Amino acid sequence: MTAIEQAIAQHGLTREEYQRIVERLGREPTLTELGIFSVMWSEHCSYKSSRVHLRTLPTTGKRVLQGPGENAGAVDIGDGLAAVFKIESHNHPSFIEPYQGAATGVGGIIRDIFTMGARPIALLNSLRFGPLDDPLVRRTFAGVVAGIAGYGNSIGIPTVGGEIAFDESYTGNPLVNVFCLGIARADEIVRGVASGAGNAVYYVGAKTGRDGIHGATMASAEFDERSAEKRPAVQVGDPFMEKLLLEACLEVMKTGALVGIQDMGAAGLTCSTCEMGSRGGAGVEIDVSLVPQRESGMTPYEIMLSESQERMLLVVRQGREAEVERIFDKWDLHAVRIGTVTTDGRLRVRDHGSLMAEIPNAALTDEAPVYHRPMARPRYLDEAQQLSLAALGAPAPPKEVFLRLLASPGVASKRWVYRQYDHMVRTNTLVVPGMGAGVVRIKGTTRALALSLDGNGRFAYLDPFAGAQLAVAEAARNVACAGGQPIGATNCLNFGNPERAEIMWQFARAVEGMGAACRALEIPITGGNVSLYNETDGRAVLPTPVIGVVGLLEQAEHAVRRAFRTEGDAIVLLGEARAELGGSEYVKVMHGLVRGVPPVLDLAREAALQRVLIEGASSGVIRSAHDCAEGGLAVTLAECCFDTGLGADVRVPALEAAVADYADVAALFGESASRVVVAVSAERTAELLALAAREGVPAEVIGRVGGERIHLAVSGRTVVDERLADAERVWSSGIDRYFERQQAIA
Amino acid sequence: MRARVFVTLKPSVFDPQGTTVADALHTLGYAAVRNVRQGKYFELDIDAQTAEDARKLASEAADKLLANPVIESYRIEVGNA
Amino acid sequence: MRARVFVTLKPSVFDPQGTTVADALHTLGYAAVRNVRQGKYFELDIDAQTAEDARKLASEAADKLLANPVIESYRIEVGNA
Amino acid sequence: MKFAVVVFPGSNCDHDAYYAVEHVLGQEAAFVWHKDTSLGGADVVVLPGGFAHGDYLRTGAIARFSPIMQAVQAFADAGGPVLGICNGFQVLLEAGLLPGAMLRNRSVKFQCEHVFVRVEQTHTPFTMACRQGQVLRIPIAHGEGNYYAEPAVVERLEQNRQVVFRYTTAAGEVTDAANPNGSVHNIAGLCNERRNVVGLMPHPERACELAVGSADGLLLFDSVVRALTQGVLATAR
Ligand SMILES: Nc1ncnc2c1ncn2[C@@H]1O[C@H](COP(=O)(O)OP(=O)(O)O)[C@@H](O)[C@H]1O
Ligand SMILES: [Mg+2]
Repeated sequence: MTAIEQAIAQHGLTREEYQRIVERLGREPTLTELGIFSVMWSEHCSYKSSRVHLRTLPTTGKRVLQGPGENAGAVDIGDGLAAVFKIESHNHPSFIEPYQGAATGVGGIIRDIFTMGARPIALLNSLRFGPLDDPLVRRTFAGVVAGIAGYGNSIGIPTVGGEIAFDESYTGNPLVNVFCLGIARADEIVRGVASGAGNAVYYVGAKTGRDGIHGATMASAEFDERSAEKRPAVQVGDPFMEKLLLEACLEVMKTGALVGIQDMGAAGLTCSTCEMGSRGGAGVEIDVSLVPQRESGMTPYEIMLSESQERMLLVVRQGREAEVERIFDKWDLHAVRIGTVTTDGRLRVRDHGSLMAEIPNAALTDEAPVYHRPMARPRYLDEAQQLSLAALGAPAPPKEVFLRLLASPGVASKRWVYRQYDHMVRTNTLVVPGMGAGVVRIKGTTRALALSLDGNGRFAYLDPFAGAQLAVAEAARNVACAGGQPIGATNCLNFGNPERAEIMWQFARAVEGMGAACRALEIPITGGNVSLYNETDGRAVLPTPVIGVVGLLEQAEHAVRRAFRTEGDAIVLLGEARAELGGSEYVKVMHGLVRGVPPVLDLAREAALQRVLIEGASSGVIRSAHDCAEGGLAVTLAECCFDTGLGADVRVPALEAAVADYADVAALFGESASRVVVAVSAERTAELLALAAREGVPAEVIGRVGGERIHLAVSGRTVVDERLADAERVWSSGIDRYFERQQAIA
Repeated sequence: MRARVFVTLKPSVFDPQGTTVADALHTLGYAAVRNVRQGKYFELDIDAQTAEDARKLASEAADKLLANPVIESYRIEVGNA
Repeated sequence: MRARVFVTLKPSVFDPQGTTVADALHTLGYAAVRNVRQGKYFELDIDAQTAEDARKLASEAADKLLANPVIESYRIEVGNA
Repeated sequence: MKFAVVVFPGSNCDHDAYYAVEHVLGQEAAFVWHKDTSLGGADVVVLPGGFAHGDYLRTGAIARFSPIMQAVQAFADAGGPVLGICNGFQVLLEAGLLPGAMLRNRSVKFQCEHVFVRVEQTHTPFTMACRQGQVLRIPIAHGEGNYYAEPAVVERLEQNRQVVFRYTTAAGEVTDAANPNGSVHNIAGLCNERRNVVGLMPHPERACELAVGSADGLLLFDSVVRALTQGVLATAR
């Protein structure tokens, strides 16, 4: 390999991409320029494999104030306010260093939100790990949770919800997706633009170090010699600095002195300068020697590519500089002018005046490569979709299955996790973790927002299109259970290596499914994140599309929780089951398999169900609501009983299964979609049934709330009859039991 | 035997705690403090015959538990408790 | 000059972190570890002419800020950075 | 009645305290920046929860040097009512306005959950609206709330009846299981000898409305309003 070829390879670029750079510049790039192109044209920043697919998503709607393309999306929530939200992945950093990886992920998503002029008010996260009996997984798990807690708690943003699942495929590649939502005045949303020639470009926040400069982007012989000491350092989060930045930036934004602002996340200074310039149709010129530096001897290349955390880039209106500096000073932050907005649409980087890079912004952003990567239906599918119940042998007794499922970490109580998260700070949290979708009220209004993240890697593995649809439906259903009208969504797409046609097929099908579901349910997608290359030793994680849905409650006091509240209430099942065990928790926990086809989803029925839930919440007829997901109806009923300790006596609707032995299993533990368990007072039961009938949603009284036992019968036969306290103990300790002796060290 | 384990962030890794302590010291008037790094310190009382054994055990403990090799390094001193 | 400040909980004070570390080490099979105490460790780079000056400054910093006398005590070592 | 809510860099329950006072209690609240030197004529001072200076060295260790703390000290010396909540309590300990110190929770983890505390003393400005022995349901949210003082100090606190709140069961029993963090004598909150400075780890400002789970915390704020209007306390303006 020639030196040039080597440099190209080390920067993760292809020869064709390099050729495009040369053509676009009309010359060979300098080393700094090569570094800049390599990060902006990386998968992470350019979305080069995913972009053609993401374009097909529905992103508009009457409430959408900001769709994809900015630091976060925004929807109108009335009262002149906007909900600003986004999800972000930090999978790879969290595997390398769980605590800091997860913490800096939280830091990044919070910056994306306050950058838009919104005060962050809620965090959620979606996590995937290998099985907890592996001590290394436990360490990763404990570290990630502590990292999320450490960062979010310290800043004072409540973590109000999330989801966690476990599967062997995540052992060497955990998924850490973090979501943040903030509130802004709709007419005061700030964008990441640079415009107005002569306006000052400011840098504020932590000093720049050699953090996170990717090894693959270290180029040239000269670089290699010194590379040992320059090994990319793991980023360490500084939540205190971020808290100061948050308060100071929001204060600065109120002055109107800002033209635009963007955080320096992935690709740091490079990404923020060229993206802001590109959005504003302007150029940006900076001198890296003015950038505050933590380490000595940093090159322009390193400064441009550093991913040090807690840094922001601002464009300040001419003449307002002193005002802005004063506010940052108050917070002990020192805003430094590092450059100027120009008219020529170029990113110009100087070092003590001498020109190190000059690139048209568009070449780095809009004109970055876009690929239509080859796709092929995976060969594993035909076999994996076959679930032969007969081959599984006779099922275990329902009671045993019931307890095994309650104890399985995927189903078990997540209290061990969310107890570490401050979920009450800001005194807005109406529905706390463990009680359904997180619900936060919006002070100064009557409203509240319900938030849920959902995804099911098993379903997506068995059918990516259906899996993504089911994820959208579940997230929206959870929000509707709480009484929220879904008004917007964000998504995080976690997949393997897109250069493999089978992975690309999974990805494309998942995006299609997600788009179709969002269109049918009328939920626009306002942004998201794509995380590819989630593989270890050539084995990809389960394809995992995660959806975050934001729902609006007009009246905060109508928020519905999942727990039964009143002895004697009728238990009503909304929706209908089929004998569907494909991809279920049952098949995984009891047989160690991910097989079959995911449950069928009828989007029109799903929409009707959600209308019933939302209306039932606002009219007060629904006292509690909980959707049937992992573990099916039996687990759902148990979860409704926990917390308040009210038991239930239920006649579970019987089903017919292809293998007669499995009829009870399917009825109790099958995961048919679009089903919700609600409680309703005796007096208002008819009203609820009438409401359901009007929407064409099957509804049936299946039992009563009360007693100290959970008693389930099918066709008059008792199949489960447990003391609630015993069942709850099993469920409560499902995760704790792995940590009783071994504790993480902070 | 007593093993003392000092765990510090590697020099290239950002140390927000040390930075904050340094800022506080400057505010208190200690301008002569140029830089502060904060680390962890462990005292392990070990049943061991020789200092060598104690050191070996302590360094295993550091590798496995006390230090995170991705961002931290450690140093061990052994003596009598 | 570099001053190294070790801050430890006083012997009479229960140390939850040290206890947790000891438990974890026992779980990992290190029965020979009898007791663990966890403390803090600071490296202060100080502009000072003499080791004495550096020590004096460090101990002022420790008294005022680095250690809480209600629960902690400290020890200082001074050397060249 | 005017409440000053002191804002340290890293305070994050400042807005919650403000909201509780201004919007739930219906009294006047004002933020006071830690670099200020005046409390602006406040009748009550609240040091809110959060992570002042990131809690990087020790909770409250750096905050106690903030300029405003001299004013808080003077206000307390003059008998003015001061309430330290969570991190604010930790600052009061570090500043020596209250005795003792905080250790890491014995779980070595941050814990956020509702707990029960029993009101041990109604003879303070922040508990006079409570019943002696009343059990309040209030959330905690801290990683370092394991209160410690030397045995002789604890003895003296008990004798002087300075232990204001203790972690108990819902029924008001002092048990180890009801102690969320390992605090000595299940201490959740205490006052100074003069009884005008109160600190506690639980967050009463998070328990001022049933909508967010409990309104028991409002009693503390009601108390101080009553104390001031009844002239039980000298105001310290
Ligand atoms: N899965 C997705 N669905 C919809 N939009 C997406 C998705 N992934 C990324 N986007 C959008 O693409 C844009 C580019 O993302 P960006 O914010 O640059 O990513 P990052 O924050 O990871 O650097 C954003 O507006 C983002 O919302
Ligand atoms: Mg971004």
